[in-house]
Amino acid sequence: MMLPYAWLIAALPLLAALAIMFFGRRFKNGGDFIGIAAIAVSFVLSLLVFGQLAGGAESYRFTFTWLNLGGVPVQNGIAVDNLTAVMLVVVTLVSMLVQIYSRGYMHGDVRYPRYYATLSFFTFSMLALVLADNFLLLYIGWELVGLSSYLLIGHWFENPGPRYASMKAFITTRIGDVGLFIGIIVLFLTTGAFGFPEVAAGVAAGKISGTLLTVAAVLVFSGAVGKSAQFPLHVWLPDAMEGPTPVSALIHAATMVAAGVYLVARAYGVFAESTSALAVVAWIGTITAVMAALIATLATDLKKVLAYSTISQLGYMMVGLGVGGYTAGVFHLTTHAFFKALLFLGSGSVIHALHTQEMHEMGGLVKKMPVTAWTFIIGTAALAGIPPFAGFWSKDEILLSAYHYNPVIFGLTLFAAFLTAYYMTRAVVLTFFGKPRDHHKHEHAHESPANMTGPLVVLAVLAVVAGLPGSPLMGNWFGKFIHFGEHEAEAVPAVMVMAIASALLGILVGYLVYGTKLVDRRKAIAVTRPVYSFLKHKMYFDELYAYTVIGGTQALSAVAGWVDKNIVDGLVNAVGWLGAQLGNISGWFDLAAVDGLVNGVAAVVSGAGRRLRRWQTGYVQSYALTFFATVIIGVIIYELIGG
Amino acid sequence: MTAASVSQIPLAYVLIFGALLFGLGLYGALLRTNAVRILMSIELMLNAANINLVAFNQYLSPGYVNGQIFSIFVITVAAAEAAVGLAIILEIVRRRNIVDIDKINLLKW
Amino acid sequence: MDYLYILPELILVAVALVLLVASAVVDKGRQGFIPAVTAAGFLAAMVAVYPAIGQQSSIFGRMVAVDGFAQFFKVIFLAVGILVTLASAGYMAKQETSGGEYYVLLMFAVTGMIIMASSTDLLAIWLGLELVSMASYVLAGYRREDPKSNEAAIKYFLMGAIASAALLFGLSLLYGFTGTTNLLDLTNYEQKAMSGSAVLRVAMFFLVAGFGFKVALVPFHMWAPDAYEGAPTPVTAFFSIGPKAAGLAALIRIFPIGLAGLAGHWSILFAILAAVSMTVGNLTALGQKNIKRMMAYSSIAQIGYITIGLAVSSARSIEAIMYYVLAYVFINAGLFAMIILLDERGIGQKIEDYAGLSQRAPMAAAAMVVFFVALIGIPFTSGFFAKFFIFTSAVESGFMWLAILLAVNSAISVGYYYGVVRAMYLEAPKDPSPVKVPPSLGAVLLTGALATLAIGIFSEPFLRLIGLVSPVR
Amino acid sequence: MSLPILTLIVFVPLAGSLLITLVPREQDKTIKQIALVATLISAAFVAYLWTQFRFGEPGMQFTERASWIPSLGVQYLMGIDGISLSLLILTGLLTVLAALASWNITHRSKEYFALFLLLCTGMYGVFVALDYVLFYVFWELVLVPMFFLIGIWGGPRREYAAIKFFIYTLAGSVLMLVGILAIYFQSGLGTFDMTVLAQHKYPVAWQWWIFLLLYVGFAVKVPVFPFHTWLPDAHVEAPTAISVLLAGVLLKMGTYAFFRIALPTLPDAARAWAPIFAVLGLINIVYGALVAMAQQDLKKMVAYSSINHMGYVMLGLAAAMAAGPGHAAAAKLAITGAAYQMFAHGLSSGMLFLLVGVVYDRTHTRDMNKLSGLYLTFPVWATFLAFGAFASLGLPGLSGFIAEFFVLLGAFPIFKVFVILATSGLVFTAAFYLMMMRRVLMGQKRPEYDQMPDANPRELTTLVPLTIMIIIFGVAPSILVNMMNPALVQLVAKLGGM
Repeated sequence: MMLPYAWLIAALPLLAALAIMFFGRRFKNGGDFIGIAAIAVSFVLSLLVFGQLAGGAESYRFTFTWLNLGGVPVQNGIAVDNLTAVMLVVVTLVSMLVQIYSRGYMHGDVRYPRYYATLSFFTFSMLALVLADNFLLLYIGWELVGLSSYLLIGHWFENPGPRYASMKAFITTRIGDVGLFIGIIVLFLTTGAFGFPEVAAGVAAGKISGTLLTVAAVLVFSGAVGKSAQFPLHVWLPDAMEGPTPVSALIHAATMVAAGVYLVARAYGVFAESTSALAVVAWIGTITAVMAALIATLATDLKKVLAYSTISQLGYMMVGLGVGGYTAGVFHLTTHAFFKALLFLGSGSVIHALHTQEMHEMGGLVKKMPVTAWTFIIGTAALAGIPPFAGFWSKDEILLSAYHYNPVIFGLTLFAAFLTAYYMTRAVVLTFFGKPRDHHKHEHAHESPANMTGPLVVLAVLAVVAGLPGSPLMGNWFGKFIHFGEHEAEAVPAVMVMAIASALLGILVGYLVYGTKLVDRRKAIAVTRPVYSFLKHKMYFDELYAYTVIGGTQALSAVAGWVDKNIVDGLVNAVGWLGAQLGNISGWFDLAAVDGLVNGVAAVVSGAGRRLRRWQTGYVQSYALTFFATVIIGVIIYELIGG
Repeated sequence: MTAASVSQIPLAYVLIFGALLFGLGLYGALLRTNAVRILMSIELMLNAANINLVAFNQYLSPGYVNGQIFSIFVITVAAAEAAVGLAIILEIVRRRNIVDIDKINLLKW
Repeated sequence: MDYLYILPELILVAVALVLLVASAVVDKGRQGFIPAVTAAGFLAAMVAVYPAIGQQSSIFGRMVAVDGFAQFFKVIFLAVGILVTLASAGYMAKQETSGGEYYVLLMFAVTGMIIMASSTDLLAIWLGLELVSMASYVLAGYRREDPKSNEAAIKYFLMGAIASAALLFGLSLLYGFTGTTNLLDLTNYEQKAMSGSAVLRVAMFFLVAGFGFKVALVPFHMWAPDAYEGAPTPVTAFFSIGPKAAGLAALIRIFPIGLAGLAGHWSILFAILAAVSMTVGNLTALGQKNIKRMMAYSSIAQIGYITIGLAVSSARSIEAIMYYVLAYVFINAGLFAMIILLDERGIGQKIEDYAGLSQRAPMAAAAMVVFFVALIGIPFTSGFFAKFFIFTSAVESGFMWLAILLAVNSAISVGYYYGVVRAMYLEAPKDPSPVKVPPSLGAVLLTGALATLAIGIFSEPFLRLIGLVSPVR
Repeated sequence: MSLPILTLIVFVPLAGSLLITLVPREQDKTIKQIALVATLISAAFVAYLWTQFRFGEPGMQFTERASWIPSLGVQYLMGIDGISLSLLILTGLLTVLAALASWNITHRSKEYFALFLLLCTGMYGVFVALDYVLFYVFWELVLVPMFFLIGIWGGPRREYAAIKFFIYTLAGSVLMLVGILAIYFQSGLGTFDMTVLAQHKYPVAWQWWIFLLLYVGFAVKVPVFPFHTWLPDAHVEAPTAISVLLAGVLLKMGTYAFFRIALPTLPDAARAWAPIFAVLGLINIVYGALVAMAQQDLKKMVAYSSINHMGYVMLGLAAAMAAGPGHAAAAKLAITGAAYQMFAHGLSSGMLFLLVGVVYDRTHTRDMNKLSGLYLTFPVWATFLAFGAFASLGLPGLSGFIAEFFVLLGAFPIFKVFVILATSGLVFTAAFYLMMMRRVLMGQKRPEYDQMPDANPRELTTLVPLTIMIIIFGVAPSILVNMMNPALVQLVAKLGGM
């Protein structure tokens, strides 16, 4: 029985991370092998776990009372079910490949050990997130992956790009997290538990329902929006490409960004009870898918193209979940993980060779680096959704569910599919075919070393076959393995046809525009100028946020700072000044340094003090006068009042 | 003489006289600037008190004499006081050749 | 055997007379022994208090009381005498008009104080007061060559004479109305009748004024700053504790006991005087540059705090006053030892002269901080508990406004005490040479500091003692 | 208790202080060793206390009772429950670290350490005193050494900061004293025993006023907006070790007083005041974070982050105060969070101030514009700073998160709107810390700091324990929660939640 040891899968990378952090420098090659070894073991374990569950083993759960707040117990623990198992395999596999790949890509980096430590730490956090059986632990892992992502994006923190990108990523996602945070709170307070099954049970039992449930679900979803870079919190992901490319492949394509989708899948019990919540998910997904795809069509930075395509694909997954295609969404998550990782690593290989990310400086690399090129093309085919590649099957299922759900969404997703094929073709053509545009760079280009191409090949294979489990060819095995009670959407041949058609059409257009001289691009741009610049500027999201949210906050903080210095503290100063004027004091009670309250009182008081001192004239008779005046007047007053 | 023979003068008169005397002394003490004169004025005030004491004693408890005794003490003290006072004034006159009290105000505020 | 009970007074007078002769016959160079003898005299007198302990009687035709209250203050006064003597020795030795008279006068003054505290007859109290006063006048002018000293003397004298005249006038009226000057008789006098009469209220006003002058309550305080500043520093030290304590003792005997019937009338008076005194005292102290003058105002404020106790005049408040006096004596003695030190070393009386003292005389500076902390009323010092008890009694008897005012004033007082502390600790010395503390002054400082802490932390035994001897039950 | 352990804990530092006064000022080393040993002994006693503590008992333990001023019913009464113990542990740890952090004090070190130990006595005393007068005595005792420590060894504007701190807190505590006496006389029990006075029932309207008095007294220490302006100045000017104690322990005195005095004694008034309480807590959270964002001075930023963090304590308390029977469970969560935050903030802020001190010792600046690329200049230090920052911004898995999570969780059903607004604080906090790291740690390194050494062993010994504890208490909160739980449950019950 393997399942009780599932925790090892997460524990090993953590140990590796610590080991590298403390002892990494001791080793010649920064202790990268520690990380790789650990993750390899984890991968094997994951396979075993997967195997057992696939063999029909009962899903496993281990919980313990983490806290007991005066009769309010807080459970914590881990669980391994089918969904988890799949995620475990995906995460460990991609992570392992990326780590191997990084040996070549990051070779000779200044902070090589730091890189590997953080990478392992990320893997740990991600696995913890996946293994969590409750929202609390999930949230913890959730934030920790955020941390590692922050650290890795900022790996080259000397340069301004990474510095800002890392911060942007963390804060943007945290905004979403706050929503998740409140969502979790609401769910806990209503259902009285953090555990997924308990919460789901509570929801099913109607402990929370109606608007509140929708609100809670949407709040949870907002967390996913942040992490999975869904509209409107998608802005951080493209910038995140400032990080090392393997990181982009692992975190910002295959695993972490998919955490959002995973979260929705995990909490599906909550969403399923609220159609409106699902609608929100579906629509956000749709908007994201189309928007990102559109922007991707004009991005010139190879990684940015892939980034936007990632956003768009994540949108797809959300659509899948939103429209009730639970299996479809998760399935697309899986396949996407492989071929998008492949694409990123491929792009990394290119960048490694050319030291540029601008596609306009590339071209004609197919001969120079064949492995990279062909694997990349396979990835493209998978992404574009060409049968029988992995992407086709998953995307097809999503389209199918969308078709059953709502024509508009179906249409839009179809359009997104077309765009996807289009911009990927564009990318491939610009990068690998045609004439090299930058000869100098082209000269020095060379195929990457084996430890980089190896992973590419592996992933390429997966990009081909990973779709089969979910295909009719294997009788939708995946659907049987992972499902949420939803009825098997009956296949509609038309949908499949339309999907393939749109993909091919996209490729065709892409080829015509970029592969041939048929279209004069300048004219095209001139014609579509407004649209063009709109897309070129990524739909002005950054500008918008810069002026509203960020600017607003900074202004607010500036105001607050000013207020604190000049009003809250200064108020008393003002009193002091006033007092000073009244008592026209000039330096008595010389606590010159002291302002604030002290100064205020001081001024008033010493003003009075000075006046009083005048009373002490130094003429003894005036003293005597005071003496008797007091007595006599005192007596008179007293008698008048009638003491 | 006996209490009866004195009792022609009502107590009130005596008291008023005492009060006047006190006021007179006070007047001098407050308005004269010459230290010695002030000293004398103060003596007046003390004597006003003496008058009261004696008179009261006479009218309230003729049998006892503690009023008179009190006044004798007062007179003695007054003498001593005058001596001390004059000594101090003398010292100042010697050092600074001033008797005007309102010229003496190094110490103020 | 009455004379046994006034043995302390007799001893003091005897020693004083001997010293008087001695200082006349022994030539100036050889009078170093006089302070020692004086201190010994005080000590002997203190021992001589012993036979009276636990006695409860009234002697000399019920003019003098033999009771715990008297003994309590006798001991305090004699302690004051010793402390002042120790503090004076070095300073007076430096004066051109040195010689025994100083100590003789000191002893007479203390004798007077004792009489004030132990008499139960207004006449005797007044005599004691005069004795203290006349000694004080001379002491104030002791530095003949110094015009300031002269001025202090003359001002103190004139004001004092006028005040005592007023007091006397008040006494005469009181006597006239009640037919007695004996407090014990007054206590038994038909109290209802008392509060009726206007004359009596007038008399009461004069009494309050007269004693208010002695303890320097605003507005009868005006002599104090000048006298304090002008007088030789050890004398100032004496003024700031001796006569005040005596005055308070007399006040306690006269008002809460003797004139209990008039409580309704004088209570409010004292409340007002207390409020005015602490406020004016603190505010005026803020601007002072000369530390002696500052301390004059400080002590005016302190008396203000104490007077709250008189206004309240409950059993607890009277005990609070006695505790306060006990604490205050040691605090101020220590504080003035410091002031004397700097004056004696020719460093000065200005607050700026205290700059960097924490480096020049660390222990002394630390002790001074303790005294200031005590005067502000911060815990672990007798000062805190003294204020605390006053405060408590005020709150208890519903004088909330006085309590709050007391608190506010304590906060204000931080202002000027801080000035000195700041100079000592936060400013660099003009001349970094260390200041040597002569043993006699060191002794006073140490006693003061230790007493300030001990009386504070272990306040219970003292409170119990005070509870035993307090005249108000 | 055979061994008067609390007394020992409190007065060992005092003894050390006296001992130091006997050592000639030249023997700098000896003085420092004495100080360190004294703090260590107290800390050791605290540790022993921890082992002996009977968990699961709500009442006071290790009580020491001796009559002090019977005529007023003042006693020398000490005792601890879970809440006090947690703070004692914190104090024990931080005093030792602070002693170490003071090692580079050379100017008038004798006075410094004497005062430092005196301060320790005061701080310990506040957390163990169960008699109002004793409590007040220690409360005030803290004031004087603090004044000098800031005023003499502080930065350029030390004097201003010192007297400002002094006056603010003195004014506050005087009001507190009035309140205490009012309680004393109102109850008419003739005792200052906190626990006894807490049993008595007081008229509600009257409570309202007294609560106000106490509130001001405590709020100044916490500090709650708008009484907070002394804090940034005090922090910025104070020497490192003192900032550590100021943020780590002194601020807790204020919140502790709410736990120990205001809430149990005046529950009805607490209920009435809760909303205002909550608003001010909220202001602390959001406003504190925003102001922190506006700072250029590293230390000032950390200081304002303290204000932000203490806001969570106040919010949690407010929730517990308002809860009532309806929300008992929530109240427990909230108040646990509040108590936990006191501890967690002690760790994180202490760490951050230590770190700021380390870099200031080297670069002699705290201006974030003058610092950059410190990841490269001081890699080890920078790693710790990053850790501290994330701990402070409430990264899950670290102690701060537990506290903030439970505060917000518990407060949510009671003050929905406030909590939602407060969550914006989470973002702002993250924002200003990340901005700080972006400016200070990232970027090109500056040549002028190139030759400067990284954190030395002594400094590391001050940082590592905090790091470990932050992680431990982030992963296994039950250690602390089980300790505080009974007392807190009892308190919630007192507040009307069953």
